[in-house]
Amino acid sequence: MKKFALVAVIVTGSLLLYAVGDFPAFGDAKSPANAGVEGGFSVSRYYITETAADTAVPNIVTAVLADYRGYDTFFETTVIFIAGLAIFAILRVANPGAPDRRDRPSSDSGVEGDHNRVIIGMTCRLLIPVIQLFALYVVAHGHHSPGGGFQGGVMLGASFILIAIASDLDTALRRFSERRYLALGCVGILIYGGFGLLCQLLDRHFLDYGVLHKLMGVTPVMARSHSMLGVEIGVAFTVTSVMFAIYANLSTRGELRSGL
Amino acid sequence: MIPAFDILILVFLVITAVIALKVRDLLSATMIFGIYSFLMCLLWAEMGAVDVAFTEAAVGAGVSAVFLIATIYNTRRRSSD
Amino acid sequence: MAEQLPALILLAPLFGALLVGLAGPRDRRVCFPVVLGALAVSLCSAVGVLVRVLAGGPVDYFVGGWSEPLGIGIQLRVDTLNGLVLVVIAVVFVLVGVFSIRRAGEENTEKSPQYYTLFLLLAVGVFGMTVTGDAFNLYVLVEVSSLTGYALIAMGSSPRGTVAAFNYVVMGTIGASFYLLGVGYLYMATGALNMAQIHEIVATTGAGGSRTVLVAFILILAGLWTKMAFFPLHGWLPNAYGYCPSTSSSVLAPLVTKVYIYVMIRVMLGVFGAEWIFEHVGWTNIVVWLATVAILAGSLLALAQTEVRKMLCYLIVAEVGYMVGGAWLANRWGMAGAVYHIVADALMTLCLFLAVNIIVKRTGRLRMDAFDGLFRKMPLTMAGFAVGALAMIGIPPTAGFFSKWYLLRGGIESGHFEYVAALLLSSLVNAVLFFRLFERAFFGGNPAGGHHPDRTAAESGPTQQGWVGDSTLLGGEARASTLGPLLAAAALVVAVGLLNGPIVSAILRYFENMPVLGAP
Amino acid sequence: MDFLRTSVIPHFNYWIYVILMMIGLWAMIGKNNLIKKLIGMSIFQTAIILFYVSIGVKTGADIPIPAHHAHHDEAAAGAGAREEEDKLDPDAFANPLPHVLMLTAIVVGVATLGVALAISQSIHKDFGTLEEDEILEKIKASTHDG
Amino acid sequence: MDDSVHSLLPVWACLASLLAVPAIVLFRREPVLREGATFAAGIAKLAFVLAMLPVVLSGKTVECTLVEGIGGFAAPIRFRVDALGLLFALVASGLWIVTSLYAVGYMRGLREHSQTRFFAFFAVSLSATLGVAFAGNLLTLYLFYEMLSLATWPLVAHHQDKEARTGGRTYLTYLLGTSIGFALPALVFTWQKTGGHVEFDSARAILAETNLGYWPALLLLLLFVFGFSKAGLMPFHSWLPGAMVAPTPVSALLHAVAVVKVGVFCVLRVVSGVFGVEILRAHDLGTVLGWIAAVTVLVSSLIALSQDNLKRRLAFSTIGQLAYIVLGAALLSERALTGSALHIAAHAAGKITLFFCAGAIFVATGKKYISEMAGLGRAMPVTFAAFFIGSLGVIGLPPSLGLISKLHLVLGAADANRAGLLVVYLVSTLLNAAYFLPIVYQAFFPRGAAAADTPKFSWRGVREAPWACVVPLSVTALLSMGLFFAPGVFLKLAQAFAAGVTP
Amino acid sequence: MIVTLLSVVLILAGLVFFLGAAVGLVRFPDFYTRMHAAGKGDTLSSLLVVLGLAVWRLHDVHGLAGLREHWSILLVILKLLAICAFIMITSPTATHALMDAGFEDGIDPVIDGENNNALHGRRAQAPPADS
Amino acid sequence: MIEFKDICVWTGIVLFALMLPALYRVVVGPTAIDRIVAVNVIGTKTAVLLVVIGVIFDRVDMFVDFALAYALLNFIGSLAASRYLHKTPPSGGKAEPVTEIPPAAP
Repeated sequence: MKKFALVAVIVTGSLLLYAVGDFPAFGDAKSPANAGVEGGFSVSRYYITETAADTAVPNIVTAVLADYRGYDTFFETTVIFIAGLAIFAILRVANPGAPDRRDRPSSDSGVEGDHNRVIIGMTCRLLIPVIQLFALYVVAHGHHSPGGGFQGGVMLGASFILIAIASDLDTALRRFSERRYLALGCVGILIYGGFGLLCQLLDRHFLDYGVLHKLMGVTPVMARSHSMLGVEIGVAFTVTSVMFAIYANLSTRGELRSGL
Repeated sequence: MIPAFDILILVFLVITAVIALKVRDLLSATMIFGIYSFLMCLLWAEMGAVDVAFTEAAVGAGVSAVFLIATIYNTRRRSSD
Repeated sequence: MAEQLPALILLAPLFGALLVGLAGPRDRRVCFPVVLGALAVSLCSAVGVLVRVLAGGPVDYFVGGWSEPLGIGIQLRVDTLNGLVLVVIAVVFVLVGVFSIRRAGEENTEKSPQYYTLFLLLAVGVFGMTVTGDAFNLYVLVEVSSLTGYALIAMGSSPRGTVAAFNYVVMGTIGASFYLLGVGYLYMATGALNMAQIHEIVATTGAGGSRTVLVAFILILAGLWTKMAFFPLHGWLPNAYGYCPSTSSSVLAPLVTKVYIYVMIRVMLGVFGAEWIFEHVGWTNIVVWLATVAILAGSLLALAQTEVRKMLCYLIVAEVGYMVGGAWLANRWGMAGAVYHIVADALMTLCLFLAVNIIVKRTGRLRMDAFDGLFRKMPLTMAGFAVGALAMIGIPPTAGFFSKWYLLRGGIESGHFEYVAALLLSSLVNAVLFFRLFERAFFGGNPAGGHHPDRTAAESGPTQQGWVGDSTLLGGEARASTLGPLLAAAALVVAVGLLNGPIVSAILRYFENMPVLGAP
Repeated sequence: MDFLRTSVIPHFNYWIYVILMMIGLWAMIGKNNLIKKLIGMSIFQTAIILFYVSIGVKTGADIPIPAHHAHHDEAAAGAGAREEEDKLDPDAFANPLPHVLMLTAIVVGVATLGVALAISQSIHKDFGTLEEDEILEKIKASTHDG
Repeated sequence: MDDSVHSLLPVWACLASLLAVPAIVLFRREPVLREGATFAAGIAKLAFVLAMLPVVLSGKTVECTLVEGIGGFAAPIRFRVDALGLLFALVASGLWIVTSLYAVGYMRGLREHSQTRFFAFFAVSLSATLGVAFAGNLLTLYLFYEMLSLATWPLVAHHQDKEARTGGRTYLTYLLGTSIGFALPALVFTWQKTGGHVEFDSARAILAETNLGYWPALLLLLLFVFGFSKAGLMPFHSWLPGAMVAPTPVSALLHAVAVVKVGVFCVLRVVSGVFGVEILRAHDLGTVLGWIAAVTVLVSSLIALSQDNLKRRLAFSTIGQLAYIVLGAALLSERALTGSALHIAAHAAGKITLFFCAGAIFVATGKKYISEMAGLGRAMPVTFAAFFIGSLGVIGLPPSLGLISKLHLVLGAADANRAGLLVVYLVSTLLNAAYFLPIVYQAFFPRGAAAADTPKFSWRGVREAPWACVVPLSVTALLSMGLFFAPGVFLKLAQAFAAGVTP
Repeated sequence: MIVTLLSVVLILAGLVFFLGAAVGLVRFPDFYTRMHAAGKGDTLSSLLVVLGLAVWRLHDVHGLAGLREHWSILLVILKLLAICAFIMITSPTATHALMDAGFEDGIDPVIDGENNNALHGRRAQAPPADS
Repeated sequence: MIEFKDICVWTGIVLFALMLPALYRVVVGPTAIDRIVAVNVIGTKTAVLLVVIGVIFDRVDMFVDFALAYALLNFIGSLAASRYLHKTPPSGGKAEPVTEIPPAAP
C-alpha cells in the first residue's frame, strides 16, 4: 500500500509542480485573479469597489459571504447540519446496554466531590459565561470586524463542550438536551431558508434581500445589511447545535452517558 | 503580507505536519495537529485573510482537537505506524 | 410563480427535510407524507422547467438577484442537457421514496426520521449539482451529496459496510478536493467562477493556452473520475454499495455516478468548450482506450462475483465506462448516446437494485442461490428484474438497447472500433451473467430435479407443479409498497426505450452550435 | 541558482502548498492507522486552503475591511452626498473572494473529519482495532467461514 | 410503384397469440379451456393473415406504424407486409394450428410437466415470428428476432434436466451471441451509412445510393448473414442439433418452420431489401454467399447420413435445406429467388411431417434410433406412409411442393449460368434421398435380423400413436402433396416477391 | 516619545522572560521542572508583550483630552487588557490541569541528578523513555 | 528613527525563534505530556503573535477580537487532554496504558 501511495504522490506532485512555473508571482496585485484577464471584468475588483454602495457593510468578506454568494453559505450550513445528522445516524445507540465498564468510579465525578477538579471547575465556571457572551458579540459584530455566524457559532459550541469537559457530559446535556440541539439545528437553517423564501414570496429570486425593505421599512441597501445579520444568526444556531451534537456523540460513542 | 513571518510560518508548518504524522502516540499527534492549526491561523492572519484566520482559530483550537481526543478515548491510543 | 421553478426543485426537498427533522422525532407518522409531498413537488417543478426549456430555450435563475454584471452572484442554469437529467432524478427519488416506507422502518426504527432527513438532503444535493451554473457552488453541492452518501452507507449494521464507508470517505474527499483544486487553478488563470464566464475567457483570451488551465482540466477530470468510480479509481464502489442498507443502495447506485457523468459533460462543454478539449487538448484516443479498459474490467469482474449485489456494482463500473467513452468520442452521436445512457442507466440500475433488494430481503441470501425457482415464488419481482436485465443486455424494446445503439453509432462514426468491440463484448458478458440467474430462477436450483419423460412416464414422480400453475399467483410476492416502484421502474425502462426519438432529438438540440462535434 | 530566484522564491507559497498536499496525500493512502489517515486528510484539505488564500494576497495590501472613516459622516450626510466619494482602490485591499470560498472549505473539512471519526469509532466497535491490516485480516477470516 | 394500404391487420395478426397468453395463464387449472384458447388464437391469427391475402396479391403492401420515430434520429417500429412477408406468415400461422393439436396429443401422451409455461411461450414465439415476417424496417426485424430467441429458450430447455440446460445454454450462446456480436454492429453500420433510413422499400434497397467499397460491402454482408445465425449457416449451425433435446412439438414447429425459417427470411430480407440485387451483382458478392451455402449443403447432408438418432438426422437435413434457400438467394436470378421463397413453404410442409412422425414413433414405441425402427412400418402404417410422403417433399420428388421449388432453384442456377452451384443442387438431392429412403424401406421390408421377428424387433401390441398425433401428421403430409397440384397462392406470392426485387 | 520607549522596554522584558522559559523548557531534567518553567515564563512573557503593545497604542494620543474624542482607541486598549487578563487566568489553569494529569498518569519526578528516584516505590516502575 | 513597525517585525521573528525550543521539546519530548506542555506554550504565543501582526498591519482593532477569542479557546485542548489522561488508566507517560483496555464487545 505504501508503494502505491508513493507512486500516487510522485505523479500528482510532479503534475502540480509542472503548473507552478506558470503561476503569477505570489502577491502580484495584477494577477488574473486579482485584476481580471487582459484588463477584462474582474469579479473581485467589483466586490471591493461596490460593496459599500450595494450593502453598506464595511467587512467585504461578510458581504460576499452572506449576500453576493449567499447560496454557497446556505449549502455550507446544510453541510454542517448533515454532518451532525450523519454522526447521530451512525453512532447513536437507542438503548445502551451494560454501563461502560471503563467508567470506573473516577475520582473526579463532579466539581464538588473531587479535590483536584476545584481549580479547573472554578476557572471554567468563571470563563464560560464570558466565552458565550463574547461569541454572541462576534456573531453580532460580523459586519464591522472579522467574525460572523460560523465563528460565533463554533465558539458558542466550544463553550458547551467546555462545560462537558470541566464537569461531565450530563451537566452539559441538562443545559442543552439532545432533543433541543437537534431542533435548534433545524431552526437555524429554517431561519436562513426563511429569509430566502420571504424574498421569493415578494416575487424576487431566492435570497434577494433588497426586496425586504418593504417589510423593514428601510432603504433596500440597509435591508440587505439587516437581513445579512438575520442570516448570520441562523447560521450561528445551526453551527452551535451541530458542534455540541458531534462532541456529545463522539465522546460517548453514541450512548450519551459516561463519555470523556 | 509580511514576507519574514510568511517564510518562517511555512517552514514551521511543514515541520509540524511531518512530526504529527511520524509520532506514534495518537494523543501527541492530536496535540501537534493542534499546533498545525494554530500556525495555519497565524499564516492566514499574516496574509491578511482575517475572517479565515478567525474560523481556523475557532475550529482548530476549539473543536477539531477535542473531537480527535474524544475518538481516541473511545478507541485506542497506540498507533502502529 | 413559474419563474421560481428552478429554485423550487431544490427548496421543496430542503424544507421537507427540515420539517421531518423537526416534526419527525415527535411522531413518526408525519415522516412519510412529508417526504412524498416534497419529492412530488420537485418532480412537478422539474417537469415544468423541462417544458419551459423545450419551449423557450435555456432558463437562467440568478440567486440573490445579482444578474447585471455576470459572475457576481450565483447563476442556476437549466437547458435541455440537464432538464432531462433533472426529471429522471426526480422520478428515481419518488420511486425510492415509496420503496423506503417500510424498509427504513424495519432496520432501525427509532432512526427513521433521521434517515428520511438525510434522504431528502441527498435529493437537495443531487438536484443542486445538476442545476448550478457556478463552479465553486458545484463543489459545495458535491460535498452535500457526498456527506449524505457517507451517512446513508455507514448507517447500516454490517461491519464490512462501515469499513467500506470509511474508504468511500477517504476516496470521496480526495476526489472532491482535486475538483476544488482544479476550480482554484481555473480561478487563478481566469479570475472568474461562473461557468459561462470561464468558458468565454478560455475560448477568447490567451488564458486558454496556459499550462494552468491544462492542469486545471486534468485535476477536475481526476476528481470527477474518482467520484464517478471510473475504472482505475473505482475501488470504493463495489464494497460501498454492496454492503450498505438496502434502501441506501437503491437510491445511491442509480443516481450518484450518473450525476457525476452529467457534471463531467457539463464541465467539458460548458466550462472548457468542445473546441478547446477536442482540438486544443485532444486526448480522445487515450480516454476512449481507458473507457474500453473500464468496460472490459467492469464486465469481467462482475462475471467473477458470487454475491449478486456486488456483481451489479461492477456492472455500474462498466456502465460508467460506456458513458465516459461515449462522451469522449468527440462526435455528436457519442455525446447524445452518453446523455441518453445517463437517463437509461439510472432507470435500469434502479430497476435491478430494487428487485435484488426485495429478493435479498425475502430470501435472506446474498449469493446466486437466492434466485432458485424464483419465477414461481415471486413472479412479479422477477418480471421487474427480467426487464432490467434485458435492458442491461440490450434487447430492443428497452432503453438499454437504444443507448447502445447511439453509442455504437458514435463509435463507428469516430472510428474507435475498440470501443465498439468493448460495448458488444460487455453486452455478451451481461447476457451470460443474467441468464445464469434466469436459469436458476426458471428451472430451480439442482439440475437433478428435472423431469425426464422416458417411456415409463406413467409411474414417474408426480408431475411438477405448472410454472405459474397451481401455487397462488401472488402468494410469495413482496408487499405492494416495495413492488409498485419496481414495476413502475420496469415500465419506465421500456417507455424511455420506445420514446428514444423525442428524447435524443431534445438532447441533440444542445449540441447544435458545436461544429467540432461533426455535422448533424 | 537562478532557478531558485526566478521560480521558487516568487512562488514560495505554492511550493509549500504542493509539499504539504503531498504529505497529506501520502498519509491518507500510506498510513496504516485510520486516525493517522484522517490527520493526513485534514492536512491535505488545509493545503488546498493555503493555495486558495495565496491567490488573493497582494503585497502591501490591507485586510479586506476598509477603515471607513467616511462611515461615520456617511450616515449623517445621507446617500446623496456620497456620490462623488472616491471608490476604494482595489489594489489597496486583499482579494476577498478566496477568503469567502475558504470559509466554506474549512467548514466542509470539519464536517468530513467529524463523519470520518464517527465511522472510525463504529469500525472500532465492530473490529476492536483501528489498524487497516488487522481489519482486513478479520474481514478475510469472517468471509471464509461466513 | 405499388402504393400501400394502411390497416391494423398486421398488428392484430401479431397480437392474436400474445392475447392468448393471459388466457392460457388464467385457465392454467382447466387444460381443456387452456388448449381452447390456443386454438382460438391460432384460428384468429390465420384469419387475419388470410384477410391480408387479396391486398398483397393485388401488388399493394399493408403498412402501419406502432411507435413514431422522429425524423432520421430514431427508427420507428413499423409493420410493412409484402409478398415474402405474407408467404412466411401464411406458412407459420397455418402450421401453428396443426402443431397445437399435435402438441396437445404429445403432452397428454407423455403427461409432461409445466404445460402452461410451454403453451404460453409457444404463443409468444409465434407472435414474434409474425413480427419478423411483417417487419417494416431493420430495427423492427431485429427487435422481434431477439424476442423470438428469448421466447424459445424456455421451450428448448423444457425438461429442466442436465442436457436440456446445456442445450438451452448453447442455443442462447449462439443465437444471442451472434445477434449482438454481428447483427447489431451491421445494423448500426447500415444506419450510420444511410443516415438513419433503414426502411424496407420495394422500389429501392437501403444501401442503393451509398457507394460501398468491395471490402466494406463484403464485411457487412458476412456480418448480416452470420449475425442472423438462425439460418444455420455452417460455422454457426451447432445450436440446431443441440436444440433437439427439446420436446418434439417444439422441434417440429420451431425448428422446421418458425425459428430456422426466421433466420432464412432475414437473410432473404438482407439480400433483397438491404443490399439489393444490383450492388450484390456489381461487387459479385453473390458467389461468396453462394459458396458458403454450398459448403453448408454438402457438409450437412454428409453428416445427416451418419446420424443414427432420427431427430438429429432431421436436424442436419434442415440445415441443408436452409442452405438451399440461401443458395437460391445468392444466385440473384429471378427464378432462383422465386424458388427459394417457395422452398420456405415446401420445406416447412415436408419437414414438419417428418418431425411429427418422429414424435409419434417416440410416443408409441419410445424408440429414438433409426437402427431400432426396422420393421415398424407394419405396426404403424399411417405414420410411416406420412413419413414417406414428407421425405418425398424434402427430397423434391414429384408428388410434392418440394419438386416445384427445387425446379425453380435449378432453373434459376441455370439462368445465372452457375454450373458449379447447379451440380451442388443435384448432388445434394441424391444425398437427401440417400438418408431418407432407407428408413422407409427398412420400416416396411425388414431384412436380416429384423425380419426374423427377434424379441428386439417384435412389435406385437404396438399400435399407432394417439389420434391427436396421427391426424396432424397426415394432414401435413396431404398438404405437402396437395400443394404440388395446386401451388396457387404460394407460387403467386413467390413470383410477386421475385419480380419486385430483381430489376 | 516616552510611550514608545516604555513599550519597547516592556516588549524586551517580555522577550527576555520568554527566552528564560524556552531555555528552561529545553534544559530541565524532568517533566515537572519543565512544566514549572513553561507555565510561569510563558504567561508572564505574553503578558508583558501585550502590555507593551497596549502602551504603544497610546502613542498618537496627546494627553487625557485626546483620549476623550478617540474613544475607539480606548476600546482597543481595554480589549488588549482583557487579553492580558484572560491569559492570566487560562494559562496557569491549563498548566495546573496538565501537571495534575501528569502526576495522576504516573510520571515520577527525578529526585536527584543520577535519575535513581528514591520515591520509595510508591510507583513501581520507572518512567521508561518513550519508544 | 526606526519605525515601530520594524520593532514589531523583529519581535515577531524573535518570538518565532524562541518557539524553536518548544518545537524541539515537541519532537523529543520523552512523554506525551511534555509534548502537550510544549503545545500549550506555542498556543499562548500564537495569541501574542496575532496582536503583533495586528500592529504591523496597523489595524489592531480588527485583530484584537480574535486574538481574544484565541486566548479563550486555547486552553480547551489542554483541558481535554488532561481529562483524557484522568479517565484512562495510568500509563506512566508512555502511549500504551499499563492495563490493556479490552475492546468493546464486538
